[in-house]
Amino acid sequence: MKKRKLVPFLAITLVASLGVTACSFGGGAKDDKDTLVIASRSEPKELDTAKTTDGPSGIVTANVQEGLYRHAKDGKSVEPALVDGEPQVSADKLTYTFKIRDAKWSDGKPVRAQDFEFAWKRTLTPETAAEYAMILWDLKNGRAFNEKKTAKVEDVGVKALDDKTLEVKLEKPLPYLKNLLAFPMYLPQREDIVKQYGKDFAKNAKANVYNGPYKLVDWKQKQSLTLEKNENYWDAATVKTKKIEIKVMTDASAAINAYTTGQVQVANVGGDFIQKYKDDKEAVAIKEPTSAMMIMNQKNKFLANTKVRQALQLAFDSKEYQQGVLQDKSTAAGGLVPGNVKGNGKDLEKLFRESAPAEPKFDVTEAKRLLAEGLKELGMDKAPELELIGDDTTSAKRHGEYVKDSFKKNLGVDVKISSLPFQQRRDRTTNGQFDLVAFLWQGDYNDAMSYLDLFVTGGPFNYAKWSNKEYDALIKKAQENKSGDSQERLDAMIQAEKILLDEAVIIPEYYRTMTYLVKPTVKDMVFSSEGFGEELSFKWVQKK
Amino acid sequence: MSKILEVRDLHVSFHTYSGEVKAVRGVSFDVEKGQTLAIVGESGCGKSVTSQAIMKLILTPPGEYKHGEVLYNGKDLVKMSEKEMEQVRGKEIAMIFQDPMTSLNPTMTVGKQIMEGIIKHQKLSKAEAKEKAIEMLKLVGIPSPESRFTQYPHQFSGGMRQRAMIAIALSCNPNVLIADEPTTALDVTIQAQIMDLMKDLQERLGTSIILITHDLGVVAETADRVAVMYAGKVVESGTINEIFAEPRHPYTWGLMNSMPKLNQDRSEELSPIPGAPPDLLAPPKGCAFAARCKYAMKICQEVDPELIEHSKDHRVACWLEHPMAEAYRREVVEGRQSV
Amino acid sequence: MARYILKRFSLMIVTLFIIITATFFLIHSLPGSPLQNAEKLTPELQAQILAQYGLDQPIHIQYFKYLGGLVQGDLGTSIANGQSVTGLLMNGFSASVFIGAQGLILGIVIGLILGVLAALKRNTWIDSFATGTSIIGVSVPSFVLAATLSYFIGVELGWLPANLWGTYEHTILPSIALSFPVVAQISRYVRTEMVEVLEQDYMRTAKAKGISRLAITVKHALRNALIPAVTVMGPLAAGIITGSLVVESIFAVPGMGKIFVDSITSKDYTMVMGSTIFYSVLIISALFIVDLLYGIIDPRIRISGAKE
Amino acid sequence: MSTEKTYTPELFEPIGQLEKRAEQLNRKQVGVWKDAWLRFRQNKGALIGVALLLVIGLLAIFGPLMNDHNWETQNLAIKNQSANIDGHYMGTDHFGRDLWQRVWYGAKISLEIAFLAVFLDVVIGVTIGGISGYFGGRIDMFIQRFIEVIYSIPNLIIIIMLLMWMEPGILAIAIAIALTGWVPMSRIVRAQILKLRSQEYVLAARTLGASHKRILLKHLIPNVMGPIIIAVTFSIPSAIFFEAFLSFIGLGIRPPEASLGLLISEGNQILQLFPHVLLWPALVLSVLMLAFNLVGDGLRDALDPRMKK
Repeated sequence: MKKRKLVPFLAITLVASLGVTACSFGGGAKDDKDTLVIASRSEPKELDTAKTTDGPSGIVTANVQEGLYRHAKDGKSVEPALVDGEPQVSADKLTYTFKIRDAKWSDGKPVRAQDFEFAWKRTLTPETAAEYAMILWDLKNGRAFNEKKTAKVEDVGVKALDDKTLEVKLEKPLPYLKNLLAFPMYLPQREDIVKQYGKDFAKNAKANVYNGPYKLVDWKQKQSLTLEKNENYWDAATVKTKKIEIKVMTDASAAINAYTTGQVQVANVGGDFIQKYKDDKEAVAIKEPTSAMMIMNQKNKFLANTKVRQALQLAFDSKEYQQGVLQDKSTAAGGLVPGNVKGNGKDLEKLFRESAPAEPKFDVTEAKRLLAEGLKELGMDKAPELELIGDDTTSAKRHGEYVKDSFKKNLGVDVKISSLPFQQRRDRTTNGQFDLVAFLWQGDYNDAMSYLDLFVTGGPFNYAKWSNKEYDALIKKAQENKSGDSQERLDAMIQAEKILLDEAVIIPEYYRTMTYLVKPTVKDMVFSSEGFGEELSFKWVQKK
Repeated sequence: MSKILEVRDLHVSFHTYSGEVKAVRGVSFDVEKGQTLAIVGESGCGKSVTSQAIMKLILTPPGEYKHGEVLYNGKDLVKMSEKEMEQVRGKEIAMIFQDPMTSLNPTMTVGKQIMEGIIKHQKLSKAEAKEKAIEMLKLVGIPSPESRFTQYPHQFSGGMRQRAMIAIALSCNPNVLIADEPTTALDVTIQAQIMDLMKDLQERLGTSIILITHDLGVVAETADRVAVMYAGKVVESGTINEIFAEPRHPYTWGLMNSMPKLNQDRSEELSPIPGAPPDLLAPPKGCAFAARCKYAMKICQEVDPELIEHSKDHRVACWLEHPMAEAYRREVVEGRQSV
Repeated sequence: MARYILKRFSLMIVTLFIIITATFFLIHSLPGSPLQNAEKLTPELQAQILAQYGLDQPIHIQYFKYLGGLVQGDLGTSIANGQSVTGLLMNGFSASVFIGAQGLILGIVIGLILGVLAALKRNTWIDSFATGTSIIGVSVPSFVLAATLSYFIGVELGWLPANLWGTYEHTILPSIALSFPVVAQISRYVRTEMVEVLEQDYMRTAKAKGISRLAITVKHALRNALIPAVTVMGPLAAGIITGSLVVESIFAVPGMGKIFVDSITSKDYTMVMGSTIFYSVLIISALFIVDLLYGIIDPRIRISGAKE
Repeated sequence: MSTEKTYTPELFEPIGQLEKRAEQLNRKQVGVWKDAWLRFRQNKGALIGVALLLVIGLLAIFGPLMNDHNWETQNLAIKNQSANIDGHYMGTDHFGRDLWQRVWYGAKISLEIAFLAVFLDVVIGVTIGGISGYFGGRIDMFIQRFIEVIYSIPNLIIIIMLLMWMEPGILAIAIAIALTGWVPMSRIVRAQILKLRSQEYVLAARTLGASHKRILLKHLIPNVMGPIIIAVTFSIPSAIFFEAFLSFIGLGIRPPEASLGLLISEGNQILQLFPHVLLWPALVLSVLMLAFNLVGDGLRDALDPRMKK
């Protein structure tokens, strides 16, 4: 006789499904003094420091690895890390010799100069396909090797003279070399480990070794990462907090809810929560080296007219946009280069904007006049509809909504918004299939040049397809800097930006600022505004 | 002979979207021990409701017991609680339903369905109950009962299912068996088998039977007494001989005429009763049959006739029985006989 | 029985094969490139990376290679982050399946109880309550419900974690949010069916045997009322998958939903294929299980494939 | 004869059979549709549903005429107002746009999408279900396998891909919803037709040499109308729901346009700060769904008495 029972069947299903997942609960995150829990907007994409490009990965790598220099406790400058004392610099400022301090990897082996040489050359090797390899192009023959041109791997300007001495040769003098050396692509890697894990290198916590203040002990995809204090770290005495947990939370309200209920102690404030929390006493604003703008496609006959572009530039109220739509601590922009980016002129610490202030401009009357003139020049009676393409994120959509309404209200120009998935938006931007495109640019290194060289004739990111001989000449002059006079270099850049703005190649919008919430119990959490996105450093952090 | 079941002035109504349907409007009858009472009538006359009302199987709501009592061995079932009724149902009074297709649970083996009542009322263990159930299957004439025991109703034929129903009903030796049109849904040959089986079992077990049917042929063969129902009322009741030999209500006449007789001429047609029963949402003021009655008088439309005792057992509810209609009645009876 | 299962199983494989083929060519025909940061890449580098994932080959070669890998149980690596697709799926799977299964079971149990009570106590306050619940359950969008639950119970009242993942408590609110539409559907179906079953002749038979009301309800009515309710379970299980997408995002559950949508919009081919196969297998198995359950509950349906 | 009443002799005059009147007394034979209407009219919930639908429908059409604002003009100076000031009956949203206007405009768009999607559902579903059920055999077999495949692909993937191809708008979203929504409709039609196909009047029509088309149109379709109507009333709320879902995950209607789903999605982002922006569209959406469900229930009870509660 067959027994047919429904209830036991369901019960077994339930028990089985519970059993499958029961092991996935590793116990709750207790709010203890030794563990700091932070919320991250997204999951690290790539922890192989040769290939990493995203902010969340940067946060992890900056805390589990260390290079010659690291971001200092003040969050602005860099300080020596694995470098022992000041490097020897050649007279032409093209050759540096670094001494490496005594330090160990998490498996106990010493950090050697060869680890640097291996890592940098690996990043430049074309087969590695490192997306950010161009950060290393300033090394002698770096670009030529990376682009499979003339140079061979042994020509690249990095060499371990012995275990403790690293010689670095440059293409041109770099006033900001130390900043550059704090970047993930300049971190050391162990050849034996990379070879051992091959394809799986850095794909999980076990598949790498660490030389930073912390080591990665667990990585649950799309869920969390656990860092533990690295006892082998050369400065381990400074490290106070034993464990850091990074929880991945893509939803803005999820992060805030987790913060307010105390499940995490540090969270990024996203979306509309910024209105509620920007002036909170637990809020920390971090200026990013990011400039937001709209680019006008000059292949469009209408937008090729300078007066039309000037009219559009004047019809966008970046102050109102910042206050009314963004509502965060970002700064309304009047120029291209963000306020926290260095000019690297005579005074190395002086910021670019301090030498070249650019106030946001908004003038509807003037804009209308310019538009009318421009239309007359073009022989048109009415402005055509313009297509604004942007990402399909909430903030990009809101940007579109605001622009559409502004141009309609202020100029009577119709705008069609196309919100596209990231890839599609990018393809259409690259192929010039747009009239207006919302564009965010984050510098690759802390110098105004990282922004200004975008718009040279034929530049890969010159989406405006704008071409100006004078501008090109100024940028070339600054880049080559033949005289070696850094002030002259800065002046050329200031002049170039002025041309860019006067010609209305871009409509400046804002310089981005991130806001974090940090519980008062968390002390000495360091936020650095350099590098890829905001970086958090846990080296000095303490929980009360 | 003693009465085992007495129904007294039973009123049952149903509340529907359209209003109150008075399905049973004052029914009274008795059942004697070991005897068979047949309740006859057209469909919708309230006979099924009456039978279910005895066992309190009417769902309330939408149903409602308005008035009256059902006395089983002197105890009023209408006043009993559900818990007390559970001890009556199946054990004291059992029931067989019209459609064996739908009256058996399709998702439970036949054996289990028989065992259920046995376990409940006879307090037997599962193994004993199974034995008893197989015995019951054997008793009702189902071949190879052991293998049939574990089968589902859809694996049974119609006649087999009705046998199984009877097995369920008789499994706890009830004193009264209500059979609600037990053969209607079956083939003619099977009908006879089932009726024979019931008669046979009645003799062996001494059960009283209430047989609900519209088939006077079946009644003639099995019943001791007959109650004819129309529109929620008993219009005539009496012993089988009285009803068949001397029917007194025009409706009973109608029923008789619509039944083929052995001695009937082939040329003679069956004469069905014209028209349809009244709407019980709003029963007529007078006699419910008046509109269809060939012999209706003015009063029939005005006043509802009461049940009049014609002889000791024979009662009729018709104005023709009234002394003032004496002359007309005679005329009618003569007319009928001359036809 | 074994033959039936075998037949169903081979049909499932064929279905799956068609789905894989269709999805593969569809996703590859979408405009755009799967590279994440192509903006800053030179054309040489782009070609290099594409070659690494074999995306430079003709589409039919890619297709056969993919099938080849699939046969060996290899779903490839995600183009977005180079992780193994199987690993990523298994990671998201446990969380999604947990809240999904818990939500489904919770929904079915509560839905059953509500539906049965409503049918038994027709036209009483219990019935009104159950009907009200089910109407609200189908009328209020799950995302509104999820956001409200997270905010009020999680943040304002602080009874349960507002979101995140880690302990068992974290699974409760997402499961409740997911269970709501299930409660609504099941209770509706069960109530309607129960009402109908209660009016069936065999219920009267059972009652006439003198069996108690509870036993009648449990032994006779419930099983029969469940048959139609089982049919909606397939679609309900599929619906939970859709629902989980929003719920997972609101409660920051590290599940499958987000992976899935992201992979399609970012054209992460291998990830799309992986999650499509995964979801399809889930749905197909759900339908299969429903069919089996059907046979278990209703003996009239012989599992020989002759059902119609 | 205890209660001897007095009756006058004329009461006992025979009047004979009143057969004709007896026929008249019979309840009137009511047509299927009329009967359904009668039953529907008795259903309080369904009537409330109809009333709610009327109210929302009228507001979606005439609501925008009831104040001096429009759905798209921004005014950042008065953003996120929850109070009814200056004719902003429902307050304003994060761009200072009038919520009253946006909610009714959004309701209109949502309804348009839903009706369009369900229309497509019916066209595709009835055609395929009809062909499948009517011809049976190999064709049926093939179509059913096809449906099985469609049913087993997560519908999201089809929809997302479609929306990446087409410009997202009312038509694209309606097509996306209908693309997977027709399956239940076709099943209903097929099941009904299979049932009816074997019935005698179809057989009769066939013997009389009626063409396939004629049989389908004249005999079968009218008979499956009931189940289709019921399915439609349940498909509309689920289409509204699905549109809302798509908009919520950012794949539906694009701002600054509005649909109920989009408004809810926008409101959800500022739920903790300005709950009214979520409240109003969520309320309208819920009431709309409620109304359709109530009407659907009522219609089902009315047209399909078997399902009657």
